[in-house]
Amino acid sequence: MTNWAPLDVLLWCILAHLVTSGVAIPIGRVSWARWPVYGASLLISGVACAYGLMHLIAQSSVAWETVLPLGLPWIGAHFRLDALSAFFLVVINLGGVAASLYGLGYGRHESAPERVLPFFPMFLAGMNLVLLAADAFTFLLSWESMSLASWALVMTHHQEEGNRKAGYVYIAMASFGTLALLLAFGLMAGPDGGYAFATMRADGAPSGLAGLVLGLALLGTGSKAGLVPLHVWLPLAHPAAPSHVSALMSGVMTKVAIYGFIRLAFDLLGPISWWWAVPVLIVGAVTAVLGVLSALMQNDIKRVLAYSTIENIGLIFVALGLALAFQGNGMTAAAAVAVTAALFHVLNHSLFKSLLFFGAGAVLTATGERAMENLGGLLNRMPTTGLLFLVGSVAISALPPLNGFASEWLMLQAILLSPELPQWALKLLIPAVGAMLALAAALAAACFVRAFGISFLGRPRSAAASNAHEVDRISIAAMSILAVLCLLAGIFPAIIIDAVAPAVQTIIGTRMPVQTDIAWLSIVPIAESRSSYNGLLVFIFIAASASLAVFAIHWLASAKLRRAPAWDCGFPDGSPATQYTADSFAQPLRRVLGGFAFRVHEEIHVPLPGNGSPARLIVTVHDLIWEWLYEPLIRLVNVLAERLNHLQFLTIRRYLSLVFGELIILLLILASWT
Amino acid sequence: MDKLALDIAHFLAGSLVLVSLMLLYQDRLPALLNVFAFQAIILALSVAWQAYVQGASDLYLTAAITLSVKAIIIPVALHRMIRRLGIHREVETAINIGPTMLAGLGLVALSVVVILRVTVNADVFAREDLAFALSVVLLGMLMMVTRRNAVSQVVGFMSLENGLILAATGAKGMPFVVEISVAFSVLIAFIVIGIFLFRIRERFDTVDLEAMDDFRGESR
Amino acid sequence: MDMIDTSLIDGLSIQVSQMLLVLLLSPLLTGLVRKVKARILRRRGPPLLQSYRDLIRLVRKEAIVAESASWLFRIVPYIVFATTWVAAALVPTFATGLLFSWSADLIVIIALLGSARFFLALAGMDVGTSFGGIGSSREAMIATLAEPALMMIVFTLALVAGSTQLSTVAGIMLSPGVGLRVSIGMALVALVIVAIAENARMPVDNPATHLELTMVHEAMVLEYSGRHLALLELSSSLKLLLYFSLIACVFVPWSLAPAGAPLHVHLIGAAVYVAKLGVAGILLAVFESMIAKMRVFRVPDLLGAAFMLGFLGTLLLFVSRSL
Amino acid sequence: MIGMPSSGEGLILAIPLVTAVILIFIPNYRISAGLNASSAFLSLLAALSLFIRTPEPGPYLLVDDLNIIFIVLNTFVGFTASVFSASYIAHELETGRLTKTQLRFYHAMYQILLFSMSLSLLANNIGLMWVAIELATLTTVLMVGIYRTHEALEAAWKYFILGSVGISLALFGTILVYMAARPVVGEGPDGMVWTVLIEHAASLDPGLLNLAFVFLMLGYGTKVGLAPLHAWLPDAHAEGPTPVSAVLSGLLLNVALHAVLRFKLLLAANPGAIAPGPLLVTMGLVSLIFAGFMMYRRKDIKRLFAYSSIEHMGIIAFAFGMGGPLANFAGLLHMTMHSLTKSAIFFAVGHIAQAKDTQNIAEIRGLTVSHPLLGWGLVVGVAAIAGMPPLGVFMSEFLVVSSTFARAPLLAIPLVIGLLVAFGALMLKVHGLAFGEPTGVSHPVKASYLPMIAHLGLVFTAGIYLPPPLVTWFQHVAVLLH
Repeated sequence: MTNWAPLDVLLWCILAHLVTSGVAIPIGRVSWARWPVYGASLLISGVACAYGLMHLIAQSSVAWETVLPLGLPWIGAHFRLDALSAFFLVVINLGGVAASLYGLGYGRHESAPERVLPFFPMFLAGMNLVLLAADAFTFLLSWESMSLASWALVMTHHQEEGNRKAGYVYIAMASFGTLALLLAFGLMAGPDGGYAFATMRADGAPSGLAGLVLGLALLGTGSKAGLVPLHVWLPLAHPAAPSHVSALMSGVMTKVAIYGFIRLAFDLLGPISWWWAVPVLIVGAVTAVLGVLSALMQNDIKRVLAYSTIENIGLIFVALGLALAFQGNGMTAAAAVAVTAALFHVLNHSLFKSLLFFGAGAVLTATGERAMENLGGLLNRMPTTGLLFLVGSVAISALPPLNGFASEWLMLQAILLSPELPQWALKLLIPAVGAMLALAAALAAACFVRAFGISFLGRPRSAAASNAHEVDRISIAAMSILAVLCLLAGIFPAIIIDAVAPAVQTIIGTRMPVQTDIAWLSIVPIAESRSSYNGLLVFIFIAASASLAVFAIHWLASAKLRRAPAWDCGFPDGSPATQYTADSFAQPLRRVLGGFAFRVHEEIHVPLPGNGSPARLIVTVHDLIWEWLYEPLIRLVNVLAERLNHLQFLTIRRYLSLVFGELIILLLILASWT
Repeated sequence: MDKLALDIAHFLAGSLVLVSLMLLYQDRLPALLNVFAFQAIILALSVAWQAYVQGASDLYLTAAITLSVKAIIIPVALHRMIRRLGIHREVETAINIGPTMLAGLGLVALSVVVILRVTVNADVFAREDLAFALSVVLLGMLMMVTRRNAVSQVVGFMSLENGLILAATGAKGMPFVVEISVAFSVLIAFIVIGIFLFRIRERFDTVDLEAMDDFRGESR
Repeated sequence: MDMIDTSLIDGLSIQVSQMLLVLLLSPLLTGLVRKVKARILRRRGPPLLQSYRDLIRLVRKEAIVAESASWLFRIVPYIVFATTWVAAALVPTFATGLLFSWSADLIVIIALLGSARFFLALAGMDVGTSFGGIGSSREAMIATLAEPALMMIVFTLALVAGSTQLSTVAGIMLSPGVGLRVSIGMALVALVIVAIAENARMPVDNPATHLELTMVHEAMVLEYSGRHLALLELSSSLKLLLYFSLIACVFVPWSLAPAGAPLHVHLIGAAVYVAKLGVAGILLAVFESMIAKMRVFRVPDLLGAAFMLGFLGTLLLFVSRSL
Repeated sequence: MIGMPSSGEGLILAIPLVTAVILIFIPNYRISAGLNASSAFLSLLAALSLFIRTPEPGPYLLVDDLNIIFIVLNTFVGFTASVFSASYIAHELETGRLTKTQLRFYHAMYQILLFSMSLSLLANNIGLMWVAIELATLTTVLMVGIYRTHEALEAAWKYFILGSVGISLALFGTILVYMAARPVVGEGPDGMVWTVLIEHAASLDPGLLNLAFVFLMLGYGTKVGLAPLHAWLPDAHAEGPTPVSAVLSGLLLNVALHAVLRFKLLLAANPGAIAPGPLLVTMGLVSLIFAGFMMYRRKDIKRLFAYSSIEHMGIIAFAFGMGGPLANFAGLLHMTMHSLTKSAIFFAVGHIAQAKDTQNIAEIRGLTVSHPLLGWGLVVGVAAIAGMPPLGVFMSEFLVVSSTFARAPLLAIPLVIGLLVAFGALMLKVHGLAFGEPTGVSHPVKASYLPMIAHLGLVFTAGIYLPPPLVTWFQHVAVLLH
């Protein structure tokens, strides 16, 4: 074992995934099938994760490469393992481990296991392959295989109309993205077909076309990652899949897309120009704000999570945009901070988003409900799940001392370095982006107060919610692992930053200063006088003061407690329907920000005094991107299809006229040819 | 090949084009069939002349086939058919005869221009022969697309094919000419039989192709 | 070794004394504001120390918890208190040589307050009453809108000071190079607006009201009683004090004792700090008495103004820096 | 005149011809179906023998690098389709859609069709090639109309008329080629022998060649199904027996394409002639985009996939039109993959239509539930034909799109739009067909899944791994094609 190259092991892992997937086809319907399948996935992902981690922390600049006689015949299938791939391998396989573990428990409730089990390992294999691929063909092949496998998973519960629509929109957008990437690679490879990444790296983008390649790469990877306005499929597709698959899609697959963007923009495209940052920053910031704002408007808990993924992807792209801006101006140290922030957030988001989707899955199994309006009071019925979901919510809301804050703090530090940029466009743009980032973070907190508060707190709004039971131990274990990791990454950010450093080094050429040597494990991105943060101390501090307060009060004063009916200003109402709902919680923000983002229209009908009929509030929310971008496109296709469809119903004579007409045209061309 | 032989060949080929234009002009089916038979006779003459000039005896066979099938058998058959169907009065046109004639003249001009432009290096005889043949082909096709009635479309198709035979016989030493003319005769026979069959089996009120494909693929 | 040891001990003692100081001073500050407001309205008002008495009385009472409340409801007060206290302990009040000041910069302090708010908003929703929900949802809106403004303020400060570390900022503000700038003034105004909104003061929220439809902060803590309520009251006092300290530290940092300064400098610093708080408290009371509470949906305009000021401040700084 | 039974190419022609004669006299459909399949298999073996010993080109027949790919592919799909046909026809006989007499006719015609296609591919004489294609057309016309329903007859009639006109135009082109060759090669049969023509290609009259190509392109292009010459194709596919649809899409279109390619080669070898590329590219793009849009409104499942064939013929024409080693390679690969995939889809569709008693898309739902193997086979097939990896079509589309964008970005835009439109249509339909709650009748079918699985397996393998000899072969031909 020891003398095996890590790359070989990883490739064997992928093969093992594929074999598992093949085995799962015949045994898919058997009741015990989830044990071998998820067990194998768990094991394989574990091994892959370990090897990725080993390569990453070995800090070696060695990149393992190999070429297999597959794929494009005269190019072969190139595979390469460098620190960047290794980092993403860790992220993805960590998600794979957690999802497989969760699947062991959650899979029991699956009504159609034969539609999940074969595709689950295939999906994992596809994502791993993307990270290792080192030529355009292998990359796109893996990329699309990943899409195809996840599409099949989205279609698991195909009996529901909504899921079929989700699958369709998903696969169409995936295909669009792949074609965009294909064009990008086509430009990079040139007419002679230099499809190997090594060739592209050596040649760079054709002169003058680098911007076009970047735009295509942004379209291609952005459609998979969920950048606005290419995100429409994401909130449909991610919730449609079984929850552990949703976790993989949201927490992990979007990261593969980010990997794709980094690989193209930072590694293959050659020297970076500062202006590339402009579109990336704008798109990222808009994505962040619109994503979380949409999340606030949702009632389906998994859809809330999906929209929140869009927000986080926006944040990561903002960080990458900053890195482009700095790198384009040769400010490598600042670029290293930005990229570190991006990669850190990649890891963090994969952890807490998987955790949250697992939690949503647990709620779904316990109550059969995804609509928050029918939940409530679950914290009393499912205390462990509730606690873990709360940890995830705090983490994703970027609150200290959990991990979400650490990475967003780094991002803000990178933003604060922007005044040193020479370009005015960037100088003015980046503060605005920073403000949008802050807005997004605050909205995220509001969003998760709402999500957690409505689903887990208050009183049960339905019988299903009041009869909920805690989920099985395996699911809890999977969530607990992620929650602990969230906490650890939050209070020891220095370790993560140092672990990520080789990856940063490979794409930026430099890295952030070593953090683990700094006293007390603080993180100091630039210099101590500028800014520093110590998650551990903050955590200890809070824990100590809270304990002190508990101790002091319980000892020195009263510890007595009495349960009584709720006070509610003296008007307690027995019906749970009088509680604040998800919609009413969002109302203030909807009114303030929804006006221009969603053209929200509220109509209130209050009956006259004496009239006993109920008052009505009618809220219409428009998805403007869908209405202004996609609906016209759909209409256009429909109109063209309708118009052209007449050509199916012509008479033979008219068809002959078409032939005749073409003949005449060609003859005319020939006659006018000199 | 002496000059006279050439002139006769040209005269015959030119007449073919003229008769093609006459075909376009007809507004009654019986007259159309008669003109077509006339065209077939001219073609047979032309083929026979080529056979004589080129000394290619197999072309006589082609001439004979043309004469027997196109000038006699098929016109007679079609005559009987239109009488049985009672559609002998009028040719149903998609575009009026006037514009069609103009279009036909345009097509002749087009073929002349095309041939003159593309065959700068070819010998004169081939060029002129080709120009006539192309004109006949195009006029035949024009007939097919401007007539609604199946019988006149068949006539159009046969006239198109006459152009092909003209071209083939004009191309000196071309093999398979006889085979080709046989193949085409079979094709035409198929078409004629097809029209008969459809009428008998499906009881179309007319042999108007438009009425026949009211189904046209998919119900809409 | 000695040097390090003494500085460590110095830092620790300053840190501990600041923690105690803010804890002790904050009820007094609240009391002062109440008193001054009452006097302006020609009432006698409660005694200055009434806040302390209230707290002690509350702590001694038994806590009543609604039947539908979960365990979260009972631990939220401690979390809110702890995070607010930690945040308040990290803002330089009378000295910059805090031992743990480098464990958090301005952004972290803001985020710590965000944590407190997050949990408080959850607590508001826990019992399952309609008023709690109102409070939480409005709080979420106000906080959301305050955040971009705060970010712009941080940006302005970071532009001037090249740092977000409060001790560094204070140090640079003291240096003669900074001078008087319009940007800093704008940032100050913006920060004051944000502080008013964040602390649920007039005109955004009325801390004294229990009129159901207008309350925000009070609605969230409506179900609390006894020691829990005491902790929450104390936390909001601490938060007010924190914002005052923050404004004082950044905009009027005079007399802040630098690290390693002798004891008397620290004492002077403390005295001046108390004086600053007093002035600020009186100003707040006067301001609150002069204006009426605005409708909830006017608040976005106010915070929008704060954001605009912050953004303008940044822009103007760019202009002045490039000249 | 043709038979040279000792050699491989002779056998390829002789086997189906002899079998056809025998089949006419066999009343038992089981025996005749078996004979049909085994004869097709023998043809495949004969075709494979060409790899071992490539015969010298004669005056009539020719085996070269270009057509051997076509021949092997043709005999292979001809064989698998005959296996599929055996189970398909059995069902048709049971349900009474076909009578035993019709079956005898059907089997004989099947062999004649194989014969004529092989002849056209093997022909070294452009006249012979023309005759063979005409024969193939007439045969398929008869097969398309075999159900004798109103719709089937109408489709056959449409096919027949349009095909006849097309074939006439092709003949005119052929005559023109001969006339261009006559001054150089001399009078007589040599002027139609392809090997002679290509040898003297550079000195042929370029003007006549140009004119000839216009006619040949329109004539054989009609057979290829390029828009706007495509009109016969959807109906012929939809109304005939499904094995015939599979053969039409998988083979006959290729045969016509082969003819077009031969003449493209001739033009490319002549320095004075117009490059045929732009014409192919334009017609390819028009077909692609047009067919893509047409698929959205399709109600008949077989017609849907017929339009998809038009789309793919468009892509192939585009690739060959672009030229260059990459695009030509992609074109050849795409053609191969399309044949295999599309026939696999038709195998699935044939059984599906039998199982559900309808070809109406709206009445077929939830196939993956009611008929898992057929349903998933269809899904995989459609994914493949839509260009999803890891299936073979993806590789060729990858090469076409990427190489086009690097060379002529503006051309790549309509190409990509067309691909997307078509993809969207196919996926839309397959979502309805394969998923959801099954509705309507659902008969059990005694299907032979082997041909479908074999094809999809090959397509899958090719998407990941192309054997080096095949690659070398394709590359060689790609260079030949310029």
